[in-house]
Amino acid sequence: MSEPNHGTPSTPSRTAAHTVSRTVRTLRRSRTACVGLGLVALHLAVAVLAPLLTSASPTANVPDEALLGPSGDHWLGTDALGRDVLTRVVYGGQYALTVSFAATTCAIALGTVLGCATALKGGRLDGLLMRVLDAVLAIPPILALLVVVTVLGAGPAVIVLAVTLVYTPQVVRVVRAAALGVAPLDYVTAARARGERTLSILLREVLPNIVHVVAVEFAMRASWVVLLISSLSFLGFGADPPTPDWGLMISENRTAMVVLPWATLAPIIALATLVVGLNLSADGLSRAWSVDRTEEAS
Amino acid sequence: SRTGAEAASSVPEGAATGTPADGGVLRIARPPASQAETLDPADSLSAYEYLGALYNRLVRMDENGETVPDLATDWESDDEGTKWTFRLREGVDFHDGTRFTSADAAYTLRRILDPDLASPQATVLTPLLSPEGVHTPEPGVLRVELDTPNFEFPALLTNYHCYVVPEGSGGSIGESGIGTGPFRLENFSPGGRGRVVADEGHWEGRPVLDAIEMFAMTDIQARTNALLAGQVDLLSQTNLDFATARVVAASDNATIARSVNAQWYVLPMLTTAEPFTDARVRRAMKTAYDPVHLLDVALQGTGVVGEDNPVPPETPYWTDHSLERDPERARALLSEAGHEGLQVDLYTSTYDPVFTPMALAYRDSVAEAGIDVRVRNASADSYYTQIWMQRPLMATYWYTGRPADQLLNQIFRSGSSYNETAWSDPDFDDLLDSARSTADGDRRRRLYQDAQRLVVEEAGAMTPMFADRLVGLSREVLNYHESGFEFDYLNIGLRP
Amino acid sequence: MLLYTCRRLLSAVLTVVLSAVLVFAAVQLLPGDVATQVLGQDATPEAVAALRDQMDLNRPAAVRFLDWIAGAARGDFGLSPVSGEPVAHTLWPHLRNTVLIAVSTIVVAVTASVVLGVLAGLYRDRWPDALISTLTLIGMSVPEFVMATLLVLLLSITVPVLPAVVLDEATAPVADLLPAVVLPTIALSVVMTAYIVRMTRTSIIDVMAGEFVTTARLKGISTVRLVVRHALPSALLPTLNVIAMNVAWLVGGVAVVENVFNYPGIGQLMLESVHNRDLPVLQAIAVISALVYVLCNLAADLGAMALNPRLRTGGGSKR
Amino acid sequence: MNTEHTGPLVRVENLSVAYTSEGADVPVVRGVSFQVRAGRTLAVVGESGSGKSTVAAALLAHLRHGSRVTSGRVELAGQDLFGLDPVAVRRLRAHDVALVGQNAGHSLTPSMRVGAQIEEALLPQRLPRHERRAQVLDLAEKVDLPAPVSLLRRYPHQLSGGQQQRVAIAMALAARPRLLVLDEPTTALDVLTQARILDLVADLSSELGLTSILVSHDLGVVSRMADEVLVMREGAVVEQGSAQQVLTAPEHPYTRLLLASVPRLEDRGLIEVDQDGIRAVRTRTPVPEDAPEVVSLQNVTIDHGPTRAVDGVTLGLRRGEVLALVGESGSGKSTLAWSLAGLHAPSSGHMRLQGRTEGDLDATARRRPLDVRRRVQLVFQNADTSLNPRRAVREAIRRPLRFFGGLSRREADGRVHTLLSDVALDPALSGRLPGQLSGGQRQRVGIARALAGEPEVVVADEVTTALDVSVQASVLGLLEQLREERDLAFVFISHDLAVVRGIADRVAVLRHGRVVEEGPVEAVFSGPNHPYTRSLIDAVLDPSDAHGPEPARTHLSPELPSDTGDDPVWLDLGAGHRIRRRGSGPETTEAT
Ligand SMILES: Nc1ncnc2c1ncn2[C@@H]1O[C@H](COP(=O)(O)OP(=O)(O)OP(=O)(O)O)[C@@H](O)[C@H]1O
Ligand SMILES: Nc1ncnc2c1ncn2[C@@H]1O[C@H](COP(=O)(O)OP(=O)(O)OP(=O)(O)O)[C@@H](O)[C@H]1O
Ligand SMILES: [Mg+2]
Ligand SMILES: [Mg+2]
Repeated sequence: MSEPNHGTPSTPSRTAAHTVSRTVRTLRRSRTACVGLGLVALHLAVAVLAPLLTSASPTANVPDEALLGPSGDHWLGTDALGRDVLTRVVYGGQYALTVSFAATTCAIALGTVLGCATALKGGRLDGLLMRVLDAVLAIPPILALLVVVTVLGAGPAVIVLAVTLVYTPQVVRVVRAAALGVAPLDYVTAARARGERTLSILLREVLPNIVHVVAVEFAMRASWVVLLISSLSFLGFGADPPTPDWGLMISENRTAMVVLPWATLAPIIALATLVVGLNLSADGLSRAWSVDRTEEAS
Repeated sequence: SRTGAEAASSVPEGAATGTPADGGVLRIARPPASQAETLDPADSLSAYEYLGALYNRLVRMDENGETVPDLATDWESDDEGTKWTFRLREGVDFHDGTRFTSADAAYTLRRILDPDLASPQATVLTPLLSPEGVHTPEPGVLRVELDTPNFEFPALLTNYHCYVVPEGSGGSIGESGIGTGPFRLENFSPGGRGRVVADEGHWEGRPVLDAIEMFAMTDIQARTNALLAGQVDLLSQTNLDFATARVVAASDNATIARSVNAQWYVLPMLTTAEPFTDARVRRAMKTAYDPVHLLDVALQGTGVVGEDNPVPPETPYWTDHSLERDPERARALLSEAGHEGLQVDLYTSTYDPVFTPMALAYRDSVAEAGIDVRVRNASADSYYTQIWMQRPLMATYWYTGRPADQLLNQIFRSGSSYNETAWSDPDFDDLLDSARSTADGDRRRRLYQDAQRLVVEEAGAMTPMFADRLVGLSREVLNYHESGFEFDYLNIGLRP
Repeated sequence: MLLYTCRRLLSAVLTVVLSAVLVFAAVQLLPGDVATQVLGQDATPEAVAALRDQMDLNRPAAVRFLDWIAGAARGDFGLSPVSGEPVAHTLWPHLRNTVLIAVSTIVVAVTASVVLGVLAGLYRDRWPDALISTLTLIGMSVPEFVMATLLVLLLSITVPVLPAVVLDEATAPVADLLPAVVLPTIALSVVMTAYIVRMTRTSIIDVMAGEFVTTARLKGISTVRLVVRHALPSALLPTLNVIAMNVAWLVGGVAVVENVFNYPGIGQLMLESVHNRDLPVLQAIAVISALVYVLCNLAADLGAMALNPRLRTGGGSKR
Repeated sequence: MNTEHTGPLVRVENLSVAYTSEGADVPVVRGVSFQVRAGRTLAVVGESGSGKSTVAAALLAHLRHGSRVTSGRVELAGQDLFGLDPVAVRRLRAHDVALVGQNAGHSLTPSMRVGAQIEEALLPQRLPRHERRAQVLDLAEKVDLPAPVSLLRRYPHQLSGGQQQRVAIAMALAARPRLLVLDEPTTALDVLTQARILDLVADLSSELGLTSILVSHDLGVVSRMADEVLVMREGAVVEQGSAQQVLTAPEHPYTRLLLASVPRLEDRGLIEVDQDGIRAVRTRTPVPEDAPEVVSLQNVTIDHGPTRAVDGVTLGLRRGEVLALVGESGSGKSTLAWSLAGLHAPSSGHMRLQGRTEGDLDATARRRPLDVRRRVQLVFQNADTSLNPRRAVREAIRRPLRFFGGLSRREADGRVHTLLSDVALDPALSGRLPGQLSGGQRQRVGIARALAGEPEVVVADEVTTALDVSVQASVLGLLEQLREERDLAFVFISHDLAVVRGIADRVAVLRHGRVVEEGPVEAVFSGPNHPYTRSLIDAVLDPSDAHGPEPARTHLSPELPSDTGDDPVWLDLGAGHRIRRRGSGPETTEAT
């Protein structure tokens, strides 16, 4: 006896490719995701293409051109050292993006592995790990960051390390919760009844079903990392001058905000749009992937 | 478009003068030096802004660099320059009512010489004076017998560590602040706020103001905001960067007082640290950069070029000796020393807004000589404990207004506690010794100039520029006159 | 239920102790010797040795830790080597001041965000939702130091109605500090509200779409009653944790804002102590923050219990 | 409301509802029209997703978020419901129509006491407080809630499912509505509770003279309750008429198919339904007398922490035999199944796998030898969660092939195709994700995955509960066929006795973790029985039974024979049929 066929699409040859294309389709339909990913892509493009977009140097001091207002030569004017503000903002994305991408990737990777493992293993290991992570979480991040940065000295690598240290426990929590949601499901039970090893269960059954959580977490986390790193730069623990970093630019120029608004506003806007982009992407991704049954299951 | 040099003229030259209102309270925002700061003038952590209000010295330095009377009315030395006699002002009382006598002056001097106190001024005075050499023949006369002749001795007493404190007050002066100055202490907390009130019986007459309140603020932006918002009237020890100065000058509440050549900026190379142990490297670092570029970038022209000589131009002992800028020569020197393509870290901080621009301009300037400078930002709060005299290369500044002898002895003499480059050259020390003991003014000047030449050629300090200090103050403030560390506490006042 | 509370308390204490261990260990790694720090560059080696001795630095770390934690439990955090005073003397006033900002921020942010979140959830996909969502997105995207700087520019310098910085010391009476609390509170509230609003909105939407709310709605009761009695208790459950996390974040987030306003709170003390290597103060701050964090989570759990009778009455669930 | 209205109380005309997805309208309900006269009960039946709930909600002027009425009108006593302003809608819901939802566990607000929730429905009547309280108590008594005073002070989670549903009914009655809409009011309940709730609703309807609309997919329930029946399929009405006519002489082929697919207690085997809805009962091949035992359970006790879920169960399973485990919710059926599959170790007793090589089943899966693991396989109840949504069908089946059989990828892919055809699935589906399959297809994939290990014993835990009747019939047919072809032994768990009768060879009835009766399927269904088994059998509703307050019983059981055996615990009736004696266990009857 045959069953009603609910108008399912033609058999795709490659499921992975299909998943990707379906995701792309879903994302394309969501305006939020489009705007968000668009903004992030724009920032990426600008950062990568910076040398092509502007011929000026982001670090050269030109005393004759200090403190100029916006003009044809300098669209957003120059700062106190005669550097073109627009050029610095354009190059500023390089630092912000590389450091926060690296830091986020480390935190997410470590957090995902730990989170999944502890969720699946459970028992005493889980209890111990969660207790330690709780203790780490209880220490204010800014304090931990300051201590790490003072111990090891500021520098991109140290900042990546510090941010990883501070954010991994939070990622572990999120991933663990997601994995715990998946762990009792019947397909995981089936794998356990087959007697599969934990690692194999993790890679085959759990991880593919929480990638969306991880991806959303990544976008979300990245936006916080961008903000955190700018705060560090602002407090003087981040990029060294003359690195064109947004947080540093804001802190360098904020005193002169009244007479030179663009030198401060431009990096603020750049920073805010990147964070907005990341946030919207996170929103869009989570909406696109929140397994909306009405649409998925016929 | 307007260039930076033109823009410089948009900052006012000096503070407003006029007849102030009687009384009033002046509010000052100051950087908190440390939790450990004290009111003891001899201490290395003294709270500078309070000192001038609370104390007097025997002699002080006027705006032209001349030594003039304060608590001492006149002074003279014997022909060798070893026996000095100071006649003291009569009828002066300390804030606690006790009379000022030569015993207090002698106590002050002996205290500075006390090795346990480790006063920074001790390193200047100890070579020429021992406690036994201080005599009080009568209450109104102080006699000082120097171990070695020194015709500049009174000038050395103009230093802010030499404020006179009452006899026997050593244990309590750090909190009590009892002196003979125009203001009495009302309260003070280290690194926090404090208040001084007019001393009605001050020997020079009552000051114009009723009181001065001081507030400590770490962040320079916070200080500026407080001024712009009208919460304070004056930013002390705060040299505003040019852009901020324009903001302040443009505001309705506040303006800028410009104090010409008030400080010099230095990039000290620690001569005990690699690679600066090698004189050729130091020479290369000096010839490689163009001070004019630094002046333009960091100060927008509000200052003059320093030529690696910290003695301010046009002052009595100044020499115009300078090194030629020559990047090729610098490159050659470096390869000779085996440091081709030298890479160094240059530390700066937001402690002073000029540090970083200066460091960046230096970095630009020496690139041509193949020197790769990495500018490293350090925290402002611990800059002078973690970086200064610890790192091979950093940015710092000194206030002008010290006599050449004090300056050269304190900052360049072997073993001096403020010798920030740890430079040690016996020839230089000999030159200073002979200068001090030379009675003939012209000869003495030549000796000091020879010493400066050595500083320019050999020492570890790069002195690219002298800067005007841009002091932010309220438009209400009248008669703000500044010299060295202090301003004129007696006459400053508020608009009626 | 009682058992649960006890176990929860025990685990809270354990967490605090564990973070104290972590902090103590980390702080030992800080470079720069406190003794040299305090005595200055010119200190003689003997003096340094004497001070180290006086500060107990020569004893094994484990012993010092035990001593210290025992003291901390009694509220005695030792002496600050920098100011020479008991740590508690500096700590409590600063803590009090931060609590002042924190409490007002929490009150403002939580009220605002619950109201806005509910509105956005109810008017889902319509203009109030779009407006609120846009505003919160901006709130989330502008770092708090920028927010603080802009506020000063606007409300202290351009239109001088509020103080730009705090001139008072940590020990000033609360009444004197109150005007200075406003701007930091606004700056922090904006950021905090943004996060909570989004959570509340999502969870309101979830709950409002749920069966029991539909059932209640079909009873014909008023919207206010529907939201307050039926939807909110369940919708606030997931929000509680976000609020708790945010309160814990405040302790850190406040550092930057306090820096901008020169506000004499725990954040400023923290920055200062990091610079001065004032380790006892740092440790004390870390432990207090950990305590706050743990208490927040505890409060969230208790709140969840109040909102969710399933937790309160224990068991009874049918899987 | 206009009371002098004459004519049908409910009139739905050409109602169409659609929701917008990807900018396009997706119709959910298409041109539905019907009328209900006052005092009558209309049942709406149809498979899952056919739009029944949508229609039901429309009678309360309610639409799901995102959907809208595209045409037609809904009238209650002559009033157009979708033309009302919000205040009037509230009044309508407060006074005229009330809904009882499918799952009372989900439809009661978890944070409010149940008394307060009932009381809330009385608010619009603006009674003084004490009168309101009295009415609440009155209602609670009316719906037979035990110890109402204390019970009303409890929270929903502190009530059993049946009690929750009673509260929901009380809440609906509080408003004294003219129309009661019941959306699958008993689907989430077990048979015994279902019977009691249906009795209650029937009594109250006649007592209060209510008009009701009953949504259900269970034709047994419909035949028990309805005067008229409306059959829906894919949003449209396919047939409508009096209950008698639709249930006994259906006209539309779909209705016939639906009716024919319902398993009945009197079927002595599985049914096969052809395109026209003609049902044929397949004759069962009996298990050979000498079939060897494959699994034996000795005194198995399983605990979940402090709760004892299974208590001293002794059972045996022979090759090619289907052993059904029945019992109400929470009786320990799943727990036993999980232990067999090695997911939960028993706390005492022995479970052994017999056959060519013997193996202990006391250990958890990871401690069992690979061969033992392979020979016992589990099929899950919920097809939704039993397949990894991110892995294609091919991968799901290939994994056990490679894991147990050590096949290469190429060989495994070949086997996947054979297995798919074995479970009557098009091998072309192998590239699909589970989300792209229907529920029945997914369940077949789950079965194929269990077969991949070439098992001897398959543990099937409520594998058809979540499926529509027609799909259920086909899946059952598949299981039967596999049993015959492969000589498989099945542990078949179900609470639907009609299904059990069709597929099982032997039945074990569980209650509170103990076996109360065990025997060949014929013997158990013809009696005599343990009283608990009896009540389970009696509660089964049959769609072909006439409509009435008391369902007719065609096979009343004989009384238990008098005590003759010498076993103090078991009453042995021969041929493996044994019944636990009264008093030998906790025999408390549960209030629902
Ligand atoms: N937002 C939506 N609004 C309306 N209908 C929706 C929406 N999303 C999905 N649907 C679809 O509407 C159809 C009808 O749903 P409805 O709940 O009325 O069916 P049903 O017959 O009650 O099914 P069941 O027996 O499973 O309860 C389903 O196919 C459902 O998936
Ligand atoms: N993981 C668990 N932890 C604690 N108790 C459990 C657990 N699983 C089941 N139980 C309890 O064990 C008993 C038997 O549960 P089981 O799931 O085996 O019943 P069931 O007969 O399968 O019921 P249903 O028909 O509802 O599926 C119940 O009282 C249940 O509450
Ligand atoms: Mg339904
Ligand atoms: Mg079960």
